[in-house]
Amino acid sequence: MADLKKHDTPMVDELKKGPWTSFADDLQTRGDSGSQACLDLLGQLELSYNDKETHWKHGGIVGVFGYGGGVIGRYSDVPDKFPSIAHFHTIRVNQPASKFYSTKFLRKLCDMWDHRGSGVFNFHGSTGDMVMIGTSTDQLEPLFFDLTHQFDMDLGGSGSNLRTPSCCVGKARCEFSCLDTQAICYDLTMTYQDELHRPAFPYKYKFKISGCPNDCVAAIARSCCPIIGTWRDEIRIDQKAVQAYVHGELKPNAGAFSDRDWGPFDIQKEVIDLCPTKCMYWDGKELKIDNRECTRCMHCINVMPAALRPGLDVGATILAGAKAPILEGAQLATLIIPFIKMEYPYTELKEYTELVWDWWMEEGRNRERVGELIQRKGLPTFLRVTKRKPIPQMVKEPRSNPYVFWGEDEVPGGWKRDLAEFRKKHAA
Amino acid sequence: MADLKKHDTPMVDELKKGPWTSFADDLQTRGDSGSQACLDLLGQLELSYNDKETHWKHGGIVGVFGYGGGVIGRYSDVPDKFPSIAHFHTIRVNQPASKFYSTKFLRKLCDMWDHRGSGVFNFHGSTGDMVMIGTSTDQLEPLFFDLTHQFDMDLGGSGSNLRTPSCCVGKARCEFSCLDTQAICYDLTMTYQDELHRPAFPYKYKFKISGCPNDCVAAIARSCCPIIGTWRDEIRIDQKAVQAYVHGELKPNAGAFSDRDWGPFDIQKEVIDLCPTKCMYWDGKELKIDNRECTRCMHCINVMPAALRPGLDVGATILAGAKAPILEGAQLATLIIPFIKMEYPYTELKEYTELVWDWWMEEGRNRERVGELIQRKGLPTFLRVTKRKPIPQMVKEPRSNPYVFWGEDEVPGGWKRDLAEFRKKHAA
Amino acid sequence: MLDSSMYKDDIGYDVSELMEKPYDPDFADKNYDPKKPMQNRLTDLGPPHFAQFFPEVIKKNYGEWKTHEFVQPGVIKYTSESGDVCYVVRCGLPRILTTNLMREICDIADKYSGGVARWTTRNNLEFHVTDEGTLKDLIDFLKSFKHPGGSYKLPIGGTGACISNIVHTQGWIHCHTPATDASGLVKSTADEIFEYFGSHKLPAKLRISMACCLNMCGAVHCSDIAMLGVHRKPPFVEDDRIGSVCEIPLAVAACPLGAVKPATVEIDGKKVKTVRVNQNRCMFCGNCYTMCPAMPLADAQGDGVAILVGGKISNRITTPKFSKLIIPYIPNEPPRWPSVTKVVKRIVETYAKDAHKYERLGDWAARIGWERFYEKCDIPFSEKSIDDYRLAYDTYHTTTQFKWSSHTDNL
Amino acid sequence: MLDSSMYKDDIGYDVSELMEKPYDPDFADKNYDPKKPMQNRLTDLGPPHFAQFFPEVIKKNYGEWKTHEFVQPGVIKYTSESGDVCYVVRCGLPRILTTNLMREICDIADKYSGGVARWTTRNNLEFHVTDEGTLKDLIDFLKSFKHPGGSYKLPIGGTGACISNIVHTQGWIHCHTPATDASGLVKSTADEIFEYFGSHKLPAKLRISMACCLNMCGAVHCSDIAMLGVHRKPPFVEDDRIGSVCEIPLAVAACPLGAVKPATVEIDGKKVKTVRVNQNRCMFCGNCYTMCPAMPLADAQGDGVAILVGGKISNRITTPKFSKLIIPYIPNEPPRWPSVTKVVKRIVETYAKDAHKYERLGDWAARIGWERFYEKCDIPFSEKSIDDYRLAYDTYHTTTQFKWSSHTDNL
Ligand code: SRM
Ligand code: SRM
Ligand code: SRM
Ligand code: SRM
Ligand code: SF4
Ligand code: SF4
Ligand code: SF4
Ligand code: SF4
Ligand code: SF4
Ligand code: SF4
Ligand code: SF4
Ligand code: SF4
Repeated sequence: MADLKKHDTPMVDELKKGPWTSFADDLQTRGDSGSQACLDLLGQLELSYNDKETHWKHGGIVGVFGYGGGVIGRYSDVPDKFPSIAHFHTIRVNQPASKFYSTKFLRKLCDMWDHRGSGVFNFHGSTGDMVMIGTSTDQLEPLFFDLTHQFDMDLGGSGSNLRTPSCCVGKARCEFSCLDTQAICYDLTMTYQDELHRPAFPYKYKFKISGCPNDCVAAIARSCCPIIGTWRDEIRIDQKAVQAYVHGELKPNAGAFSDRDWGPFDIQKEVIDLCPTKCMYWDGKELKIDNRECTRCMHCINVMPAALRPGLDVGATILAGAKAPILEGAQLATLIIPFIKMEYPYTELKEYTELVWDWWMEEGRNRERVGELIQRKGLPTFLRVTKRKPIPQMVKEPRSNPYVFWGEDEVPGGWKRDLAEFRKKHAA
Repeated sequence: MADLKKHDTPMVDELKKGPWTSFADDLQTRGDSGSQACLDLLGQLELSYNDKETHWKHGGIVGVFGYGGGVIGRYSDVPDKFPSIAHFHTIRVNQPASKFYSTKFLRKLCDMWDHRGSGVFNFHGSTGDMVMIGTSTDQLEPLFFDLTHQFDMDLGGSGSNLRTPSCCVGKARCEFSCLDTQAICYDLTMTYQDELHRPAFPYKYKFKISGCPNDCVAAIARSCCPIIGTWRDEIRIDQKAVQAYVHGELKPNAGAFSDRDWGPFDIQKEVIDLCPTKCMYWDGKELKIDNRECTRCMHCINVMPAALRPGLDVGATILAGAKAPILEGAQLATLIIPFIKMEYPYTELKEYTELVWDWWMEEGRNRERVGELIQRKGLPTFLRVTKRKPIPQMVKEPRSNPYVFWGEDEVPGGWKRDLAEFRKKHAA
Repeated sequence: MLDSSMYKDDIGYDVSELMEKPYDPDFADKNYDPKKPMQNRLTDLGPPHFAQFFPEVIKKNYGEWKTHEFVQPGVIKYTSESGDVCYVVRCGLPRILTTNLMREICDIADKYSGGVARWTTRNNLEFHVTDEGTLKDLIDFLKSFKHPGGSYKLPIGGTGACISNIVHTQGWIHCHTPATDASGLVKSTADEIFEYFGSHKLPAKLRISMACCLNMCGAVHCSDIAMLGVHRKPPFVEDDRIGSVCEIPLAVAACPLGAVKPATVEIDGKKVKTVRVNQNRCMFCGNCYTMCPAMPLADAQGDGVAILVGGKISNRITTPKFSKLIIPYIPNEPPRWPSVTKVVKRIVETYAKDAHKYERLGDWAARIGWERFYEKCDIPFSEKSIDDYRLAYDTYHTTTQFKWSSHTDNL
Repeated sequence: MLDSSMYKDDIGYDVSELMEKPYDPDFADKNYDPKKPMQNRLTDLGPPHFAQFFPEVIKKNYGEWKTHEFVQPGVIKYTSESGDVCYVVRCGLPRILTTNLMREICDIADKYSGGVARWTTRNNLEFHVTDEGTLKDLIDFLKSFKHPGGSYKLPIGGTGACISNIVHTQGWIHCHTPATDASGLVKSTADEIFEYFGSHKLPAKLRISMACCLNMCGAVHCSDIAMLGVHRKPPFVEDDRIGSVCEIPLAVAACPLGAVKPATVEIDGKKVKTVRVNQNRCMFCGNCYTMCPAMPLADAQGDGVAILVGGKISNRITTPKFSKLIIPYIPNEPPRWPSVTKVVKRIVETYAKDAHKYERLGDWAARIGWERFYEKCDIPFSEKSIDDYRLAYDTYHTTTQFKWSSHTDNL
């Protein structure tokens, strides 16, 4: 403790001010209480604030035996100034689905991480892992040994493999959930441990599971296979509760607008008129929904959660291919399976998934995401390889260009033609 | 007459039935009254109905001296069977703007066409020309001589040149027109006779002029330079006439819905609620428009033409680059100049046009339309070469990808960098 | 309001004197000498000035029109600030017409409309009259003005919430690249939906267009309903001819998908330059044939008609839209194309029944959802309607919002 | 309702016994032998089963929740069919946190929420309590729970019509490709809009995200407001190093625009394989650097922050949307990035004032029109906001419908 080396960090110190919880203050406190790594991290950050450039080297390849992912190598490019963070690798630890933790678990994790690393977490990484930032190469194997033996935990994904699946809180707490999101997340993670740990894909692949179209885990924007809850039957209506909203006894949207005077709740204006399909009717007494026209956008349910609930014949909509911009530009996921029952062991989903993987491993280029491959080969091809019947739900609108590919087998007579016969009829 | 050769045309004869005006019956009548070409044309059409293939050869290059367009070569591929249409070239004659004709003119034209060709018109071609189909190569020069000397007429465009401009009926008859559409059409046609007759462009170029955003000449879909009337000030409102609509004294949309019972006119539902910007207000007595929010879509004016009229500070919106699908897919035109005053001699428009042409002739590939070049080079480049300031009106929405090009001059320090200095700060 | 004085020196500013002279069939033969083509040559005259053909009432009220009203389908009454009135009678006309019919039109115009006839941008014919008596007489006359086969020569209609004239292209009557006929298919379709031409009973204007190949000479790409001739067989290559009739590099460059490659073959022991088509990459656009006559695509079994719907041009309420391909192929069935006309009629009728007032076909389909459009119109959905060209991704459905329909009922 | 019996044999199904044992720092050193890595090795265990960490009330009412209500900003009350009630207190948390703060969190959870803590998908922390007394005590405690510098350690909020936690990435604190810092920029922004975190006064949820380079590790591409680190200088090439640290073909293939080409140079008389960058084609995506450490892009003068707005994820009312780039570049101004935070705040406030209830930022901008958005938010329009990448055409304005705005006022 006596030999802690503090750095002068006037700029970083500015970030201790202001009301929002300060990571700088937290790092400082931890540093002051004995972590040289935290102090060096603040020092290097200050240097970056001066130079306006990162001081981390391009990540080297490190890992644990037998795994192809879960660890990201990281080295300081000013190790002499900040020796305790000269190595500063990331460990991605697969979080329990929906991220509930017992304090027993967390405390034990802190003990381990103070012992084997910097004591700095990134809780959680964008993919969903418990991320621990800052350890050295020699600690990796012992750390993995600790994780598995002392925690029954495992690494998450990195590299060209399945990435750590994640999900919304679902039925654990949310009345909207049409899926056992955690159960699906857990099952997929367990089923595909090999794919998660041993890179065999052209690039990363991500599952995310949301219990309803509110999509609280942002699956539609960030996963190769968004699994999003929906229902096939009718929105359940409690007409009495509807009246309670109309008469101001219940607060619209559960009180989500409480700090501003938006005037009294107006069911016509706030629900009926905003329904994107205009399939709701209100005669002052009874709320009616033409469920066949409903696109299950959740708006009415969100506004009146005590009165409206998703139907009971629940399942998932499966989409494909969301991703960040690199290379071809960002993609939102495309609707592939409008409805699928999601019951253990999720056989239909897995069969579909494996068809996708087989094709992608066959056709995908190095570092080509599934979404990009679908764009390159065309959605019709993707549907063929995954054995899905093309239906209009898959498109915003039919194509506007007339550039249709026909197969030789689809056209009577095929593509062999008799030039002489043609010219007999048509002089050149 | 005696030696007219009639063909057996049972299929074509089917097309004489039914209520819609029959081109087949017309051709037949003309044939019967002495035109072998009409009879042969019917005969060859019958053959096509049998073969389900065209019997016209790929057009050869024919024309009149000194012109590079206006005539399309056409030959039958069964000339032995139908000798009178063995040559059957098309003449495109530049129509008078908005297509009013005196019968004197038309009769004289018929006389000439019966003398020098088949007597068959295509009135009008899709671009707007008076099209005469069916004459032989030896008739081309005399026909052109006749046209110029006996009619003061000229050929229209074909090939890689300016095509015959065309326009809507505009102020001649339409109260909505914000432009002298015919005057603009005439002036552009006269100014650019050389460009119209002597191919110097990479491909075709089309002007079309509509007096208002109803766009009755389909400029926005079919022309490289749509010129569409609009206004900058306020929609003129006659409140009394509004009342007359509300009280059923005037028929909505001038009676365009007269054959169906749509119920009494409901200004709220039919106008206010359908206004795309929701910038109209109706309190039962007075109609108000927030003109700054109006996008001049014409809906309210169309519905109540006796009450509402475009403003008085009129001009044109100029767009660019509409075209049919070949090659890159169809394009609607892109908004380039939101507003331009259109007064003789239309200098600003012509300056803009010539900048476009210069760039296109410089950069365009063979058979690349202006619209395609804009796509290939990017709209920002097009704006630079045409000296237009980029404004948000040009886009539906700002780009969503982050792939921005910066010029070296835009970035402090440029692109020269000192590797040694960099590595001094950052160990590799 | 219209000042044309600056064009006074244009040769076409006033052609009235010329028009008084009858056509002289011998004039050119006498005055044109092929050996001296520049002698007496007039060029770059441009068209005659439009204003001289205007009816009097239009000359007088140019730019002064105040409002209009549909007196009945096909008849528009324009009122000027000056109080003047002008009635327009609009008639259907096939674009292909002969000097016979043209002369009859002139007779009518001379008798009823002051010797002036006008064509609209959709190839309808318009007569302008200024008094109600003449109007009535003209209408009565037109109602009985028929072809020998019984069709109306000049059916009245094409205004308001109707189906106006079907714009179309050349087809087998004149072009070299068509995949179907234009005039015959259009006549057949127009017969089928005839009741909508002369009435105001649709929810909005409905524009039908027709083009006989992917060049789409017209606004087929932005029509409420479009019929489009399509090829489905790759071009074949006439090795023995291509060298003499085409520039091989141009043929190669013509293919947007790079499916055409230069090649060399042996004919009668001689090496000949030609091209080869990668048939699996071909999308039958026909652009190679446009550039090269020795690469024909037309084929009785391959060719036919695709149906597109939902396009529009006007900026009214919604913005202009492309037509969408909903049926990739229907075989050619001359002379009456019953499969095409049947489905067109079904779409029109479904739309007529279901859409809101002022709602164009494409806006209706977007509102109810395309799954519902297919269901209601009873059209099978085809994989071919899913885009896989350049901007394809923008048409994919990237939401969980969709409707249950016949397509999902048996999942 | 939740049946997990099929996972009983999974090793992580019940880790309670293990958790009773304290962490043994010597365990691995004693049991792991680097020479025999497979000895005693456990692999592919996966994560522990989630259900074991659930609070009791959640175990009991899993799938039985009936409705919820925001008791106050940051506090949600869930009611079950069984009548059970569960209060959730949500707190802001920086993603970067140390074992210090984590242990404090454990203390709080032990004291108030039955020893369970939960993280949300936006990195907020949640405590679950079942009685109102504890709820009140917990809230009171959190309000005074502060860092030495005065910031709230766990500010309450993030529910309802608010700005929730700003999701972000690593930045200069840990990544090798960032063009800006993450934690510092996010802290600065969160301070600036702090009042919106703990209140329900916006027209709808407003999600702010941050990513430090174009890799966009997060949902920056679909956020109401996004801050994005951008480079603006092409990579330079370390000829003397590239051969040993990169696979040259991979570096070449990495460039989406083909701007990287193989090359050979002479160094000390030896021919060395390397690459050259066509700087005019480079769009600074950094993908070459991802593949090749010898091509760094980072540069103090070149790098900075772009602002994107109008994206969303949920399918509520409108469909998910991409964020749009409205400001292409703001220089890096550590430690407080005042230019960035100022404009973010201005956008938030303009939106707050102008949008309809339930209307997300992107829907608001689309409704009023982007010309009006720029005008109202007082943001200059940049040519750089006009797309010129792959699907650019689909963003061009192909209509005459537009609004007059400050941009057209002086035409
Ligand atoms: C740690 C994390 C950011 C964070 O602060 O949370 C992260 C960090 C990195 N990401 Fe990421 N990504 C992280 C989630 C994401 C996400 C979000 C998600 O998964 O929901 C995305 C966007 C979604 C997607 O997959 O498209 C994402 C898109 C990328 C990309 C672009 C991929 C693409 O196809 O466009 C790259 C580039 C690459 O793979 O080479 C990338 C690459 C990287 C690398 C490995 C840097 C590199 O160039 O190789 C970063 C390592 C930083 C480090 O020091 O550890 N990271 N990355 C996230 C993983 C933590 C976790 O496991 O929970
Ligand atoms: C006659 C006409 C169709 C008609 O029945 O009315 C016509 C006929 C031909 N068009 Fe067209 N086009 C005609 C208006 C159009 C239009 C409509 C317009 O101008 O408003 C278009 C779509 C708008 C556009 O310009 O994009 C049009 C788009 C094409 C194209 C595709 C161009 C493209 O960039 O995608 C071609 C192909 C080509 O140029 O090689 C084409 C080519 C042709 C050729 C020359 C055939 C060829 O492959 O070379 C046709 C000659 C037929 C013949 O026998 O005369 N025609 N063509 C129209 C001209 C008459 C006139 O002058 O009034
Ligand atoms: C005569 C003509 C102009 C010309 O120069 O020839 C014309 C004339 C009128 N148009 Fe048009 N339009 C004419 C082609 C068009 C076209 C172009 C086309 O169809 O190829 C369009 C764009 C169609 C599209 O969007 O696909 C067109 C879209 C309109 C609209 C917008 C309709 C809509 O609901 O979107 C109006 C407004 C209305 O109908 O209330 C309009 C309104 C009018 C008015 C009422 C304007 C006026 O006050 O004179 C005229 C009578 C309309 C009627 O007959 O219902 N005109 N109008 C054209 C007649 C074509 C025909 O014979 O059928
Ligand atoms: C706890 C959490 C799920 C989890 O597994 O962790 C969650 C929980 C709830 N969400 Fe969510 N959402 C959560 C992330 C999201 C996300 C993802 C994100 O922000 O990255 C979204 C998509 C955001 C987007 O569209 O950009 C999301 C979009 C919604 C919506 C749709 C809001 C909208 O207007 O579009 C609702 C409905 C509502 O708010 O009425 C919703 C509703 C809810 C409800 C009311 C559901 C329920 O009955 O339990 C929960 C409380 C909402 C609240 O706090 O206002 N949740 N919710 C996440 C909390 C994140 C946080 O800490 O701030
Ligand atoms: S996605 Fe739906 S089910 Fe999941 S937490 Fe959000 S609102 Fe609840
Ligand atoms: S869920 Fe959405 S679409 Fe369905 S009824 Fe409710 S608001 Fe309408
Ligand atoms: S475009 Fe406008 S001005 Fe021209 S005819 Fe049509 S409605 Fe009248
Ligand atoms: S022209 Fe269109 S946008 Fe303008 S007020 Fe009328 S309906 Fe509204
Ligand atoms: S559409 Fe095609 S086939 Fe028809 S006229 Fe035009 S070029 Fe000829
Ligand atoms: S038809 Fe079109 S796609 Fe096919 S070879 Fe010819 S140019 Fe290429
Ligand atoms: S966004 Fe870029 S810089 Fe930031 S963590 Fe991801 S890869 Fe690293
Ligand atoms: S930064 Fe991107 S565009 Fe530039 S050279 Fe590297 S890979 Fe190519």
